[in-house]
Amino acid sequence: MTFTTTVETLPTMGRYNLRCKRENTVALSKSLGFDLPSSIGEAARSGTQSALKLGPDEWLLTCPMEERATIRQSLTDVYPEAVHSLTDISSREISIRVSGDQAEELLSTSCPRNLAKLSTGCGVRTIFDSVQVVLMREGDRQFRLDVWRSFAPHVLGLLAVACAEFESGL
Amino acid sequence: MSKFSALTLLKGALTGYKNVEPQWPDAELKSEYDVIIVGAGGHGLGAAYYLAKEHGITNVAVIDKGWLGGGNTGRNTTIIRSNYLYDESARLYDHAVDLWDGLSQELNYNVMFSQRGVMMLAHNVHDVQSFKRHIHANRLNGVDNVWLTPEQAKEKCPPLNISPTARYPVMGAAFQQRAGTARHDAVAWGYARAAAARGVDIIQNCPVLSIERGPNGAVAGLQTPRGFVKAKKIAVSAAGGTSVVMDTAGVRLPLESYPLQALVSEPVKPIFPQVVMSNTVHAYISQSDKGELVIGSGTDQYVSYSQRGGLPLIEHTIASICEVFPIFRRMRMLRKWGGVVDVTPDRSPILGKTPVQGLYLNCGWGTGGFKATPGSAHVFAHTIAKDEPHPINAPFTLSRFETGRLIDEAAAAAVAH
Amino acid sequence: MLLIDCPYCKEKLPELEFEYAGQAHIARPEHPAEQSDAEWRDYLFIRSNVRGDHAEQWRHTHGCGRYFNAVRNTVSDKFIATYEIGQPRPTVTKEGEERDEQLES
Amino acid sequence: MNNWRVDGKGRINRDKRVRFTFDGVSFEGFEGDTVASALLANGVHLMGRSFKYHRPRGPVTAGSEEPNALIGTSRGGSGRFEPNTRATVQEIYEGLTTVSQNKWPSLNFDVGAVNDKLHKLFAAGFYYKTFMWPKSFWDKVYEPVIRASAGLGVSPAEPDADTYASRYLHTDLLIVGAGPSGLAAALTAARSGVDVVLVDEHRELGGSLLSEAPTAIDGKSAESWLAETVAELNAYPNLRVMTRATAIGYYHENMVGVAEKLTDHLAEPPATAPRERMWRIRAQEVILAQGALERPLVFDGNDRPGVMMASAAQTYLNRFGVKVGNAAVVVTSHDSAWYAAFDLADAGVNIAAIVDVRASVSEHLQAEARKRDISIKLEHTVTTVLGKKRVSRVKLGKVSEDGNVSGIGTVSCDTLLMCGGWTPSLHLFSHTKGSLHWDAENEVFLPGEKTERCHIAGGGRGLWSQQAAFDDGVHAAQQALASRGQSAPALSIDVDGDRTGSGIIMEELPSNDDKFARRAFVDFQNDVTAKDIRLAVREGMLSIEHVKRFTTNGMATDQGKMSNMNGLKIAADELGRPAPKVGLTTFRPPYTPTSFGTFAGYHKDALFEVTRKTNIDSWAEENGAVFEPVSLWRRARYFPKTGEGMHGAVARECRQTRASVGMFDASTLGKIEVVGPDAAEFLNRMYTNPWSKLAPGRCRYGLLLGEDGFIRDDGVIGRISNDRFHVTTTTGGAARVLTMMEHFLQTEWSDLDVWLTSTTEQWSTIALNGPNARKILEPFMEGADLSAEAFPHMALRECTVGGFEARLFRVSFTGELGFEVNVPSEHGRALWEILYEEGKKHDMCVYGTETMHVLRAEKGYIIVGQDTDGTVTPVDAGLSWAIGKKKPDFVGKRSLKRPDMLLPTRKQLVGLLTEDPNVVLEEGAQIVEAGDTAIPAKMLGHVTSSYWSETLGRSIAMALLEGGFERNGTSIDIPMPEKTHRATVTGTVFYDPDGERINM
Ligand SMILES: Cc1cc2nc3c(=O)[nH]c(=O)nc-3n(C[C@H](O)[C@H](O)[C@H](O)COP(=O)(O)OP(=O)(O)OC[C@H]3O[C@@H](n4cnc5c(N)ncnc54)[C@H](O)[C@@H]3O)c2cc1C
Ligand SMILES: NC(=O)c1ccc[n+]([C@@H]2O[C@H](COP(=O)([O-])OP(=O)(O)OC[C@H]3O[C@@H](n4cnc5c(N)ncnc54)[C@H](O)[C@@H]3O)[C@@H](O)[C@H]2O)c1
Ligand SMILES: Cc1cc2nc3c(=O)[nH]c(=O)nc-3n(C[C@H](O)[C@H](O)[C@H](O)COP(=O)(O)O)c2cc1C
Ligand SMILES: [Zn+2]
Repeated sequence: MTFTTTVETLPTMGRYNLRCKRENTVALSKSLGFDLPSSIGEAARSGTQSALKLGPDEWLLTCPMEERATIRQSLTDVYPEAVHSLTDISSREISIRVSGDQAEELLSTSCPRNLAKLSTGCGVRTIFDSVQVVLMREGDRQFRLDVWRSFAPHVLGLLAVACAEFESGL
Repeated sequence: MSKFSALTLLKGALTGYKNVEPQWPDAELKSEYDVIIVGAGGHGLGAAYYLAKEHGITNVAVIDKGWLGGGNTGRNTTIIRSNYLYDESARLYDHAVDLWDGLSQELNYNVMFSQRGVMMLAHNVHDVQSFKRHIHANRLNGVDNVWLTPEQAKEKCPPLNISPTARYPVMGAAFQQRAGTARHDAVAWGYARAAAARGVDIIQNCPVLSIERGPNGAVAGLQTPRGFVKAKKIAVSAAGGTSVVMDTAGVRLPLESYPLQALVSEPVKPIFPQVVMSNTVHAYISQSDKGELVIGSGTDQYVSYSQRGGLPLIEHTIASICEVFPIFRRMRMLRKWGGVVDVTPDRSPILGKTPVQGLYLNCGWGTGGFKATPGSAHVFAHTIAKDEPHPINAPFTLSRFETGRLIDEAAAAAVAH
Repeated sequence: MLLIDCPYCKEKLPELEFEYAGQAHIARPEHPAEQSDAEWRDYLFIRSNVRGDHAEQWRHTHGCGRYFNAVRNTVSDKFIATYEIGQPRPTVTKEGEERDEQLES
Repeated sequence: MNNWRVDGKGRINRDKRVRFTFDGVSFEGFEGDTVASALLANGVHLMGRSFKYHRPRGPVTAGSEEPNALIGTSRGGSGRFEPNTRATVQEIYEGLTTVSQNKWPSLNFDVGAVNDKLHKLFAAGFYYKTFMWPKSFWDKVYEPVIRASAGLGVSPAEPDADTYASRYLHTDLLIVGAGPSGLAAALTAARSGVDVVLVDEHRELGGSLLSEAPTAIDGKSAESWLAETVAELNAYPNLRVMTRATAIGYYHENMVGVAEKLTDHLAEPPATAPRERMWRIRAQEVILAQGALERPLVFDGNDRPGVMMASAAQTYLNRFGVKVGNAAVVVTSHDSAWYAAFDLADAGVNIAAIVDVRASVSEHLQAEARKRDISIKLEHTVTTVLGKKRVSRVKLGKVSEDGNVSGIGTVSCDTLLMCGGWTPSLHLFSHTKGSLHWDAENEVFLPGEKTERCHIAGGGRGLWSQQAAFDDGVHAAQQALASRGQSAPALSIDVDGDRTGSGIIMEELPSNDDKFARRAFVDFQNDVTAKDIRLAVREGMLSIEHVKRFTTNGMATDQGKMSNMNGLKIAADELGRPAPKVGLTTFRPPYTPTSFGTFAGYHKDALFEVTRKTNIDSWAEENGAVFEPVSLWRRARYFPKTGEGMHGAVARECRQTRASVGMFDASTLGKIEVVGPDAAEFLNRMYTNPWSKLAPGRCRYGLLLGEDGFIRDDGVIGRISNDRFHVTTTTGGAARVLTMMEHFLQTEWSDLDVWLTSTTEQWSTIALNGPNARKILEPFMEGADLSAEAFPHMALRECTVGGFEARLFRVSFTGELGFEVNVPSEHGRALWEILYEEGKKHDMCVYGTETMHVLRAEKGYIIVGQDTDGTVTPVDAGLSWAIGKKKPDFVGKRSLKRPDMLLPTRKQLVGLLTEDPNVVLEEGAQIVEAGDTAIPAKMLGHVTSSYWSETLGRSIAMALLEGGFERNGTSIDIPMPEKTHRATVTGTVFYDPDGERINM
């Protein structure tokens, strides 16, 4: 099989870490305009915005950079009734997209999770080599990794070596 | 017991070894002893030997649940050094090095104590500061330990990678020449043979099930599958099983038992002489007299008695060794194994009396007690015989965890072994 | 490499995502100032270190981030149960202690 | 080519000739040959020398269990030499060079062989009993000699030129071994649709099918059945086949490590191909179909080149088309060697005799032998082997009922084939701590209780025929599927012409020669003889573990594959105990020796470990910074101008900062966003300081202890709003602090409404320090007032700087007027460059960590981890002021009341001024009472920080000193090897003690 899988770094996107207790998710969902997903690993989307549930009280909200203020405003408004933590982490991370026929296998060079179990549209926090990443399956053959900025070169370096390995055909 | 020498060896060879005798008899468990030592590792067997030799106490049994020397004594990477920071530790470990030197002759058993030197690599400014602190403290304590520049380190140990562009460049090293290694099994066997020759009973395959206390609270004896044995004094030296045994005497300990793994490569001709340790990249290495590279690192992350350990740590350890010694990437791992080490909160041993009359404790050596074997055994025997600690082990009390008087070598430097 | 069932993620996941965090069910004393030195030592340092079923904490660090409790056999390394922080230790029937590999018959 | 190849036999590619060298001599073989098969095809048997006695040795097996034929290999070029490679495994390729080992000057004439003459001296454990006198000889004479004579090959001398890889793989079923049982299991499972991975260490699937003379399977020749099966298997999308892939270890929860060799058989590997890959396979179910290993017989001279396992000879014949000799004697205690004899006889080898120690052997075998004119010697034994570098004759003896042996003369031969029965391969099963049970009838250990979800099939369960192996493989697959709640259709594979057999197990072949004079080897490589094992027992080594360690039996590179069972039998015999009571030593990973590179995988050089860099790091690199590693980060240490060393650069950076302004990349500082209504309460509980009253827009120094009362971390904490704090930590402490906070929050204080988010990498942090700091910032503040009144020391605000959203702190770690600007990370460098341009107007410098250290030390600010070490309390560090006096509790508070924490003699942090202002003390130097010169010394403490202070024109230092506060103003000594320095104890603030500059 010729190797056509690609690794690219994506432009900055808006990212918030959202935390709250379960009883407040309803209020927060209402102000966001869409339901926060309720199982870890699940994502919900509305237009250009999405929320991925990473932990029992934790979501990763993403949006275009310019929509950050809207999200922030709507959640600030609801804070008195539904306390929560909203923290901008847009710049904390860099997104890497891996796409192509062997995307899954390429990631399995350093990711101990069983990636076959990660369905399209879902995402989890996991580990890639020694680096914590948020890994989302964007499509059958497409993944996105959100990596803390200073760890990204290591992840990209490993992926580059792995690509060369795949290209060798062995 | 006949003496080992080149001559007896020759005689044996010529007579077809007709005269060989057991190095230690397979003793029957008696019903009562003056002292019972739980655990036939180097420390326990050594204590029995010194009890007999220095204190004339020979009605002694050393009881082990398995084969003697089969605990950590039989599975450690054999690094011996005494360049510890604190006075208390330096005194204890240096006492051991003094005894190591001459132990073969004393025991009439070649324990192959080899003062090939231990080199500890510094990879960042913090390491440099910390190692220099050790060096100066050691010098003022009369313990040899000197600073080497990267070039000096390379001169002593040619395969070392001192490239300044390495991920962890070598910024220098602390070097103790009197430090080195010894043949682990021979230490247990040598002490066993010498202790048995002085009348000590060595009982193998006999797990100590519980320590029993009399009405006055003092020890009365212990329970084994072979029955109850009375004892005036009981000394526990049961690394990897200390908490379990002591619990039966009602003494709860500040210990946690972790798997510690080690591995060897296939044997090759001598390639470097020293022991080289790098705490920052997490690995250490030496080459045994048989030629294999002996490699170890830190404990696995979770408590366990399984002597198993996982693959990730091994992978990391080997990657680390290959960073420091890139020429070894094409060497092969022959075998890996695990031990169970009892770790104290301050990474220093507990060596002395306990709240129970007649019960003595030697434990908590964690990842680094082989080096202490003769010294620790020697002062432990003193403590048992006199019912009071030797000045050298006096600071290593159990009560320090209550007062806060810790001997925190780890906090001071994060250096293992 | 162990596989650990995270009670929050409800999935068995590789050990590499987790960190061991010591014995479980050691509550921080309500009023530390009133503790004797010996009681405080017990809280700080004394551990059961059992050979057998051990209640311990783990954190799904590279996952949901939660600390949770587990009962694991320290001889076989097998997990017997994992449960959320705050829940009592479950009563589990012992799977039978593993044989001690150093024992010789 | 030569007369050792047999036409029409073997699976080598006769169309492709391959040249390689051995000890400098060029040889030819075929594609598909191993070094051993190719050398044997050239009539070469002598391939190595043993460890201790340097006895000449040839290959005894045809597989990875080979103890003798170990060679050095290389494909040429630097960094590609490898020692101790099994010639029986290494495939040949054009250009391969190989060398023999452990000999001098040559394999043929090896001086070390004198050891063999002295063998009586070198009995097991001899070195424990001698080399002790004179004591001084140990270091200089004995040990160097012992060392030099140990070891097998030589270590590589150059860094490895190749790369290595790794992969995780998850599957429903992993099958280890592709012999008949593994193949049958794979077929069964693959047809049922589950995910299957099938691995085998050989280059081809087939296992023993490749070696045995053809049977008919399902009506086809075994060869075509195998070809069809392999094709079928390769066609399943749900099945992955891996060859040259060895399962090396069976770890927790059905994780099996598989080391796959990728290029060591290729003449020209693709440029970017890794040499080997470590697969970490996590399987729901595992089938171990590893087969069985043939056991050698133990008799005098059983190690001579030309003495070989019968099955190995069969393999060389059937798989490689090589006959290992012209005239062979077969000695056996098992039927299987008879079949080997028949195969060889049919290929034209003269089988001089089959010597079987048993009294009766099936009529069928005897008839087959007679058909081939083979002389049958039942109840006979081989008593010795003659010939040094190659078998020339063997002495036979007749065994009488009482075990007495009477010699019947010698037989000439060039080959002696032996078979002592078969040992089921249970290595991987043993890694799982699965128990073994003793099958008394067949005298083998078989799998007992399991601890993992695994199934053993075929030879591993002591099954000896192809039919049984096929059936068992099907059965194992069905069981594996059943435990997943699935079923698999039955599959029947019918074997015609199957060979079954049985045998007995001998500890040593009977002989009348003195037991202690025989050279009957048990562990070939380590030169352990039966005598050594018997002696060890007599010396009191009653445990098999002691026997192993005393004799080194089983510790060679085959890890006892050849020797364990024979060692056990002999020890049991000597002990007078049954074998199961003696027990086996533990099998440990790896199954076969595995390169370090394979374990290390991608972790090499730059990828060995993460190197974290800030957004500004690239600027520093372009501007000539010298870096230092700090935890995972690399940080700019100083910025030398042309001709400057570190000290010059640091002195200048200090001068410029104090005189005007300096700029510093502080981005690596840890940052944690603490948010929620209970944020202040949470910080109250964590930190020593009080937080409730800190107003939004203000910040405060925070001190964090461990529960043991010792300092763990510190940093400035700013209150952004009522419910939101911006916490900073030390660079190295960031992860630790967040973990500690989460631990307390989640496990102790889950009642608090507060959440923590790491923001270390959200922000780039630029610190501006110096009297002109304000001037640098002001132009970019869009009118925001930075005056001391509007924005005093320890104030913070959210604003924009240079158009970037920012959090601006007025803080100082230098004692000068200071600001720290936090902007989103990706803008760090852009802002840095803007400010750098502005700085040019004000003689601004950029400085690194070294200058930062000096400047803070001049002010007596501590660095956690340098001035404290995990044994220092806030009081010790002179930070009592940071403890909220009214707080009922905080982490670590109780510990501060423990008796030892209250002693006045604790080590306390002080300043030191040397008598000679030009002496810069060494960090780590120890302190004693003035005038004390004793050794061992009474040490009072040590120097924690020490610098040349350009500002003060003299050296300064900080130290942890016993009773230090009380000693203020007194003298102490710092004894160094070359000279003792005297110093005066002072406070820790050396510069601007009133703190005026900070408020400018
Ligand atoms: C992989 C590894 C590497 C190491 N490397 C080094 C090193 O390089 N340098 C160094 O100095 N130290 C090292 N150590 C530590 C060192 O091995 C130990 O500290 C030391 O050997 C302890 O000796 P011991 O005699 O106290 O205990 P052990 O040798 O462990 O003996 C304790 C004995 O107690 C027995 N026992 C336990 N429970 C019972 C019971 N209930 N009844 C009867 N008997 C019982 C055990 O069977 C055992 O034989 C290492 C340890 C390991 C595991
Ligand atoms: N003639 C006899 O009396 C006799 C005796 C014993 C065995 N046998 C034959 O042995 C066969 C038994 O079949 P089987 O399938 O059980 O065994 P097998 O020996 O045919 O196959 C086992 C395969 O597993 C591989 N293997 C072993 N360990 C491995 C590891 N760790 N990693 C990767 N691969 C590994 C081996 O190299 C081999 O290819 C039968 O065909 C039987 O006839 C015959
Ligand atoms: C210093 C040292 C060197 C060793 N060298 C070898 C060796 O050359 N070959 C070998 O097979 N095992 C070697 N071992 C490992 C032992 O075989 C064994 O694994 C170890 O003692 C633990 O015992 P266990 O594996 O039986 O549990 C060595 C062990 C030590 C401590
Ligand atoms: Zn989880």
